[in-house]
Amino acid sequence: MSILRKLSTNKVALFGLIVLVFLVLVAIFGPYLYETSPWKMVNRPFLPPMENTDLMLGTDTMGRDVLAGLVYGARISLLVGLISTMIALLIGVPLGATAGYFGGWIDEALMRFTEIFQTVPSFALAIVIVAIFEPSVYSITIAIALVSWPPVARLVRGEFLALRNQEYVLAARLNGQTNRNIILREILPNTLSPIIVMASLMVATAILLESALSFLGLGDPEIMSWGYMIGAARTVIRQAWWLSFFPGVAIAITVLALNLVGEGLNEALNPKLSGKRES
Amino acid sequence: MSIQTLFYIAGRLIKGLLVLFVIAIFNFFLIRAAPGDPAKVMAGEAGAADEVFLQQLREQFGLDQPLYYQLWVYISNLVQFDMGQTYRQQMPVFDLIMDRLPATLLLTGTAFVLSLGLGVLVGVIAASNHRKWIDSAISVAALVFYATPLFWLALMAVLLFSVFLGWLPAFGMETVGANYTGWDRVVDIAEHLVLPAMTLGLFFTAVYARMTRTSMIETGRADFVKTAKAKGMSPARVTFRHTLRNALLPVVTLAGLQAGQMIGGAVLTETVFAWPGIGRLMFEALFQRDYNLLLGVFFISSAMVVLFNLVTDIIYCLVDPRIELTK
Amino acid sequence: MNPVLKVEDLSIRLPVGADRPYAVNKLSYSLYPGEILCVVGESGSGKSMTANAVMGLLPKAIQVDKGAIIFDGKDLISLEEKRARDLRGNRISMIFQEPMTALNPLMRVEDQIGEVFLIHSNLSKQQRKARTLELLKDVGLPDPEKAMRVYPHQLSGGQRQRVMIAMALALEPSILIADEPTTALDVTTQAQILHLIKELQRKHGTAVMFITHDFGVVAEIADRVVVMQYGDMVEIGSREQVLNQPQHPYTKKLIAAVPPLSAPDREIEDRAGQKPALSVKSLCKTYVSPGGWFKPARTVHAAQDVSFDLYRGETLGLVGESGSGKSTVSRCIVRLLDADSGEILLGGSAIQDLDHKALVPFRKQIQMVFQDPYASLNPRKTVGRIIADGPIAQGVPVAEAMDRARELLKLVELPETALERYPHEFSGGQRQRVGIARALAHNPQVLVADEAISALDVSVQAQILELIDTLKKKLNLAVLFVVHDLRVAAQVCDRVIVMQHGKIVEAGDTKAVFEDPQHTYTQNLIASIPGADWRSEHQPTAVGQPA
Amino acid sequence: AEPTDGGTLNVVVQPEPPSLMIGIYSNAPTQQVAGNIYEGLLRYDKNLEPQPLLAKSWESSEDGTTWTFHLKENVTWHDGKPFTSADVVFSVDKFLRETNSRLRQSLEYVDSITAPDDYTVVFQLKEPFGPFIGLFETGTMPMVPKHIYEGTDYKTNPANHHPIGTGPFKFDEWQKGSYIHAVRNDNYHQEGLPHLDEIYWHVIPDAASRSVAYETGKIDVLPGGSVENFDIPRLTGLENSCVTSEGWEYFSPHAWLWINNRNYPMSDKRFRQAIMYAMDREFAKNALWNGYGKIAKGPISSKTKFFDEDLPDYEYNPEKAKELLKEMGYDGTPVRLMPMPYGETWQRWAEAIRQNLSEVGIETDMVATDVAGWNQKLSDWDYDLSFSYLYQYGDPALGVSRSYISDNIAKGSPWNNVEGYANEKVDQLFDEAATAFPDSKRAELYKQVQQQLVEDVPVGWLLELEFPTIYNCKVHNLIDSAIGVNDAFGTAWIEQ
Ligand SMILES: Nc1ncnc2c1ncn2[C@@H]1O[C@H](COP(=O)(O)OP(=O)(O)OP(=O)(O)O)[C@@H](O)[C@H]1O
Ligand SMILES: Nc1ncnc2c1ncn2[C@@H]1O[C@H](COP(=O)(O)OP(=O)(O)OP(=O)(O)O)[C@@H](O)[C@H]1O
Ligand SMILES: [Mg+2]
Ligand SMILES: [Mg+2]
Ligand code: NI
Repeated sequence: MSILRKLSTNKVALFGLIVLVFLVLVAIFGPYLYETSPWKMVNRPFLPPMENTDLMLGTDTMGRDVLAGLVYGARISLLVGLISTMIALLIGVPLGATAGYFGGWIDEALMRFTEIFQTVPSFALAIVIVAIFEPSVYSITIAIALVSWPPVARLVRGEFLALRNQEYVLAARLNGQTNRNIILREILPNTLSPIIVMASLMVATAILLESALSFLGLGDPEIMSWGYMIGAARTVIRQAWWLSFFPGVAIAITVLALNLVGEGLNEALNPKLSGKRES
Repeated sequence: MSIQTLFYIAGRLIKGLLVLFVIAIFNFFLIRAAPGDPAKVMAGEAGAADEVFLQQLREQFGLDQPLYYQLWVYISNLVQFDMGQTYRQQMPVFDLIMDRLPATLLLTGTAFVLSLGLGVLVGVIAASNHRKWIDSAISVAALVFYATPLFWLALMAVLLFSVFLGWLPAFGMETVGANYTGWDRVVDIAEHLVLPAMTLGLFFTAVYARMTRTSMIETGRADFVKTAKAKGMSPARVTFRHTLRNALLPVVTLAGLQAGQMIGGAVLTETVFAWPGIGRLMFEALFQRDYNLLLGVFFISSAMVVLFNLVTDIIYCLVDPRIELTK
Repeated sequence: MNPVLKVEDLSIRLPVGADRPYAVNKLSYSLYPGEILCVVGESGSGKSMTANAVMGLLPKAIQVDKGAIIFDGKDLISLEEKRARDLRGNRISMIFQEPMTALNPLMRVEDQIGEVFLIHSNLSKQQRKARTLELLKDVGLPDPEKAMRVYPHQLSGGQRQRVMIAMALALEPSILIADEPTTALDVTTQAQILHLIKELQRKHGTAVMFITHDFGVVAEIADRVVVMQYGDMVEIGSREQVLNQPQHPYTKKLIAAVPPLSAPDREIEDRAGQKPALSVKSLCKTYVSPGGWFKPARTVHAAQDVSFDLYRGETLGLVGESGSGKSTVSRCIVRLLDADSGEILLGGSAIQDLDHKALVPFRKQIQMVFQDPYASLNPRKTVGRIIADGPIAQGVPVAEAMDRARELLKLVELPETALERYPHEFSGGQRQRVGIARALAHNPQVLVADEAISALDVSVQAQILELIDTLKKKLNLAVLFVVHDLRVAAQVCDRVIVMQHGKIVEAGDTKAVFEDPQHTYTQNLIASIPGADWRSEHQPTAVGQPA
Repeated sequence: AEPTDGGTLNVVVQPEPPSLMIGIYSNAPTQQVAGNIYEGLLRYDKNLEPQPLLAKSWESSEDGTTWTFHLKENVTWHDGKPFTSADVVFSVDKFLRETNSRLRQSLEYVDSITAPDDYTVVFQLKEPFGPFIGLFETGTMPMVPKHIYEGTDYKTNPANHHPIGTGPFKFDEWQKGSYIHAVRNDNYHQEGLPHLDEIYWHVIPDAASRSVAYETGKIDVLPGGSVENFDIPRLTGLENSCVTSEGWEYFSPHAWLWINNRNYPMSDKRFRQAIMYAMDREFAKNALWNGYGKIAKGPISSKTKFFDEDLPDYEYNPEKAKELLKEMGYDGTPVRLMPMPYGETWQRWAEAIRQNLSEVGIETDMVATDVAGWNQKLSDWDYDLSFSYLYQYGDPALGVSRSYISDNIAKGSPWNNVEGYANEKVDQLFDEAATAFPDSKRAELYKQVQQQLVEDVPVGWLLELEFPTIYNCKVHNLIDSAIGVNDAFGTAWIEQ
């Protein structure tokens, strides 16, 4: 598609895309290829990286393989990021679309509702939700989704407000199309590019949020994630820098890649920024 | 300021209060959904407890009453601006929060001003060197800081500046026991402020830098900038007199939204740097199930958000003559 | 006389990937003191690019390939930036097309004008203020003292353009470049601004390079004319020469496309006894923008007691200045807006109170063609779907609807292959054809066209007008034609309605209204049309009759 | 070296105490600070032998039912009022009976408390109570001023914010969230004490920050448990850094795994034994506790009286565990494992044991909770396996029996017989042992209890914990009693 082509001309975005694809592959296939369980104590604790060729990235406080943690953690970080973003979209898009399309008191009511969620400090809310429903992938994902949908709703509402009086939408109304059809077929496809851009950045933010929650000890204890690794390693950061360093870098790279792709998409999808006609 | 503006502000405040009210009720139920209660936590800490002790505590906290009654008590007190007593510290929630709020405001305020100033500056530099190496360098740096977990950065900063270099204190807000007064105290607090404000601010610096850059580039394409150039102005003058002011408008909006959120977002920084602010207070209150305190912190920080949003709107209105504070 | 400005063999290269290698190719002409040189040509022909080159404001990506621009004995292209800056705004100044965006929204008028003095002179603050006031008086702003203190958004478009002119003339430049300064304005305002420019130019002996695509404007103010096409200068000469004896085929084509300002004779059918396809009675629509606390709500009476009948086979023009309520009326009629009161009878049935569902069957009978060929087609849909979706929504089977779409494409003279393509692959004129095809998909009886040609280049305009006319005859349509360009109205409408402030001030057969306007507003409107004398029907047309 | 006077001591307190009124709040951080302000009648040396404090001497009747205490005569409260026997009677009989649930249970054995004169107090017991003389430590039985509390609502008395005690240090200021400050009590009743001028307890919520604080010299004392175990070797390796595991003798924290005896498969003794064999406690001790502590053999800590040396060992033996599981026909039902939400070490420990159990075929689901949730789940018996550690308070009758006797099976507290173990024989033995007299008779009974419990494995004993206290070597005499940093720093001094 033309978006992909445009993306591929943007070297930086292409780099981000390649990194991202690599990470996704690791997340999907890593655990099958790298069978050491990240929980298994395979060697002495605090084995520095590069010392043992089987354990390139060393071992943690309990002699578990750091590389295994990274490989298994990729899955959960990406999954939490993706799913929470998806949930946020599922809440934010319909809400914003309804508000923006119908306007009037519906808009007013929905926006007040959104405002409530925006007024509560989001990170604090996430912490409380996770703590209250006890840390698990589900509660973490939902908490992240719950605090990240309002911007989506606002964005979509804004787009709908702008587009609902576009002439092609008016034409659809004149054609006697139902509101549902107009929302879904006429307007929504045209709001996709900013939504996609936003979503790509939201995944990045969600990964950061997950790691921050884990850092505070609010991670899912059942599952290896990068955030958990840093959280667990922070107390030994002085003895074993590599324990928090590698997952930290992994997060930073993932978030970076997502950002690069997001920005690339933004440039490819937003003609205002595509910079061709600039004066 | 016209009477309309005053009415507008009053209207906004009332709306904000309504929102806060709903938030308070929402939070009330949210927090009660958590397992355990403050009595259990205290009993747990005591290392020994029996039902009598728990019952005593619950009675003391009013937790033996039915939930709807507790809500009623809470709300009717709240309406009179009374947030109740903390269970642990046994002092008025409001006093405790006011004790801690200045620290948070100092931290977030400094970080905010720092990041806004620095971010805008860097963004302007990047935009005026659009597509040159310095632009790329700034963009990459901003992206990296944007992508790096805050807490990780904080840990690294402590490691470097406090432990290895020994330049800056690693925790707390002032040197305890030194009893500095006047200027010395200011310097002391400033020293303590550097690291937390820096870590908290770096992320937002990156945000503002990116935003300013985009906005500057976009505004740079506006017609009035062309007009300004056609007047024969120097590029620097065009940038500062015309482009920047207009480009700052979206940054101001974002900044206003984030200024409020920063308070809640300071939890991590306050934890790592032992900064005695309300973020930490909230975090502790949560684990101690100190309902009143937790609700109070939420209420106050939400109120801050409402307030900051209003202030942003007012600033926006002052900066942009097109906006009228009505509706 | 020595030229103040000499453009010599100027070529400006476009970046790779642009639609053509050169924005401007081997351009040479001179500008003499005290003359108005009009540069005309269709969109994209390189008019603005030339102006930008003179101002030294070319975008970074675009380079002057070769050639020179001589001013005051110096080549502006090789002049170092600092020296060039001294000239800009001082000796050479410029006015832009969009008065709405060309002023800094955050600065007071006074400061924006004062800035020019600040940069190029060492006047004191008081002196700057005094000079600014003088300038504002010169450009005829009402209450100049107050105008100094206001922000651009508090001024109307015409007033802003006056501010721009004041700013450009502040230091009595030798050259004023005006890049389509009146395109965005109403005819009456345009007339005033043109008059103002001409007057000031005479007073100060400024040389003006006036860029426009409107031959009416050329006829109104030009001394000499440069015609551009695809970056080439195809013709240069005095106004009379170019307008009346154009040499180059492109110029001929352009001029031919300009409709003459006189209504052709039409048979006036007697409609008595015929049932109108659409009948509007006492339509009222008031916009109330909600006020704040104690702030009075702003009310705009966009339609007041509007009544008219529209019969099949006729074109009814709805004219009037911007904001007069034309769009409001047309939208109320198609029920995109709900009127406050009044009756809308479509084929005899009252539709003004029907709800969304009940309206569906009536939608077929009345359709609309929109103004913006870019915004009126959903960019994510194929042309086929765009045309067919309406009937599909009304219950027509998909295959049948697509067949019909194919037919319609033929009808609007587009290739059948267009069916599978997306809107962005078409030019503005072609898109407008798609828009028409979509409107016709339901076999409507009434077609409402709101500024359906305003966004198009003149030559394309002519084609679309012709198409609408043909279709009208072929399908026996009733057409409500909303337009602000009186030349167009004169050509295509059987009857016209003139609106002002939401009211109908005059209505009647086109010819009658144009030749003998009754209402002062109509008179004023007609008098403001630029180049009114040129190509009125009394003059011999050297170029043949347009459609 | 000779003690020198003066100086400021900077100590970490973690978490920030809820209050300093030790009579009402008997948790560790409260005592750590308030132990310097309030005092009990006695203190205990590292062998748990009673030492005079507010009481200068004491004696008991032959049958061990009448205890007479003679108070010091020069003691004043921080507000200047004299401390007398009336204060003691008020504190124990009125105040603590109402507010201190742990003491309340022991006071069941006390028939009456009387004050024949201003400086004599007599405790009349209903029957001999073995651990009675171990009850007089500050945290268990602090003296509170009668003149301030009598007739008031103890919980809301404003004096709770400004504690008045008899201790070597006076409360000065509490900057909530930052520090608590106490200053020297110039009228202290022990001649020449205290040496220090003032003490700051710093509140630093993050463990890593606490170690940095110590490292940078801002903190002199890191009480046991205030930094993560992984940091201990590094911190003790610093120049001028001293470490001691003393000062926990009275508490003797005993870590174990609650095993919910009510549910299958934990209801099967063989399953519980299998767990004991499956756990590599040696590894955990070394990897997680830096080798500090001692593998627990049974219910009674080896540091306290009545420990039975001859108990059999449950050594790490996965094969044996598997055999036992096979024998009982374990069907692989997964069990829930609840870590203790008290820091990284416990989390890691849970992960390690989870791995151990999975290696013998027991699959576990990790349950994440915070402190409140953990308390709730334990006290509602809503768990399968859960970590915990309990204090022994110097005597099995105070700190051990509570977790095993069937009388103590009651929902609502995480500190009683949470596992639901009920064995009449054990009940009877504990009961007898508490009131038997003299100690040799008690020792015999406790030996039998230990044998029985180790056979039944009602809970999975893990480790006799040691929480090393790390401190700057310039501080001397920091710990000189069995409650370590929880006692007053009256004799501590700083080398100038
Ligand atoms: N920034 C730019 N980058 C690339 N190409 C450009 C840029 N600006 C203009 N062009 C191209 O240069 C050519 C001339 O443009 P110019 O703006 O001079 O046209 P114009 O005659 O002023 O048209 P209009 O009447 O629409 O203003 C066009 O082909 C246009 O696409
Ligand atoms: N949604 C609206 N809310 C408030 N006022 C409106 C709205 N739409 C139009 N108006 C006002 O109603 C008046 C008539 O507007 P309308 O769009 O009908 O004019 P028009 O004749 O079509 O003008 P143009 O030639 O610029 O298209 C104007 O003053 C306009 O500002
Ligand atoms: Mg142009
Ligand atoms: Mg209109
Ligand atoms: Ni005149």
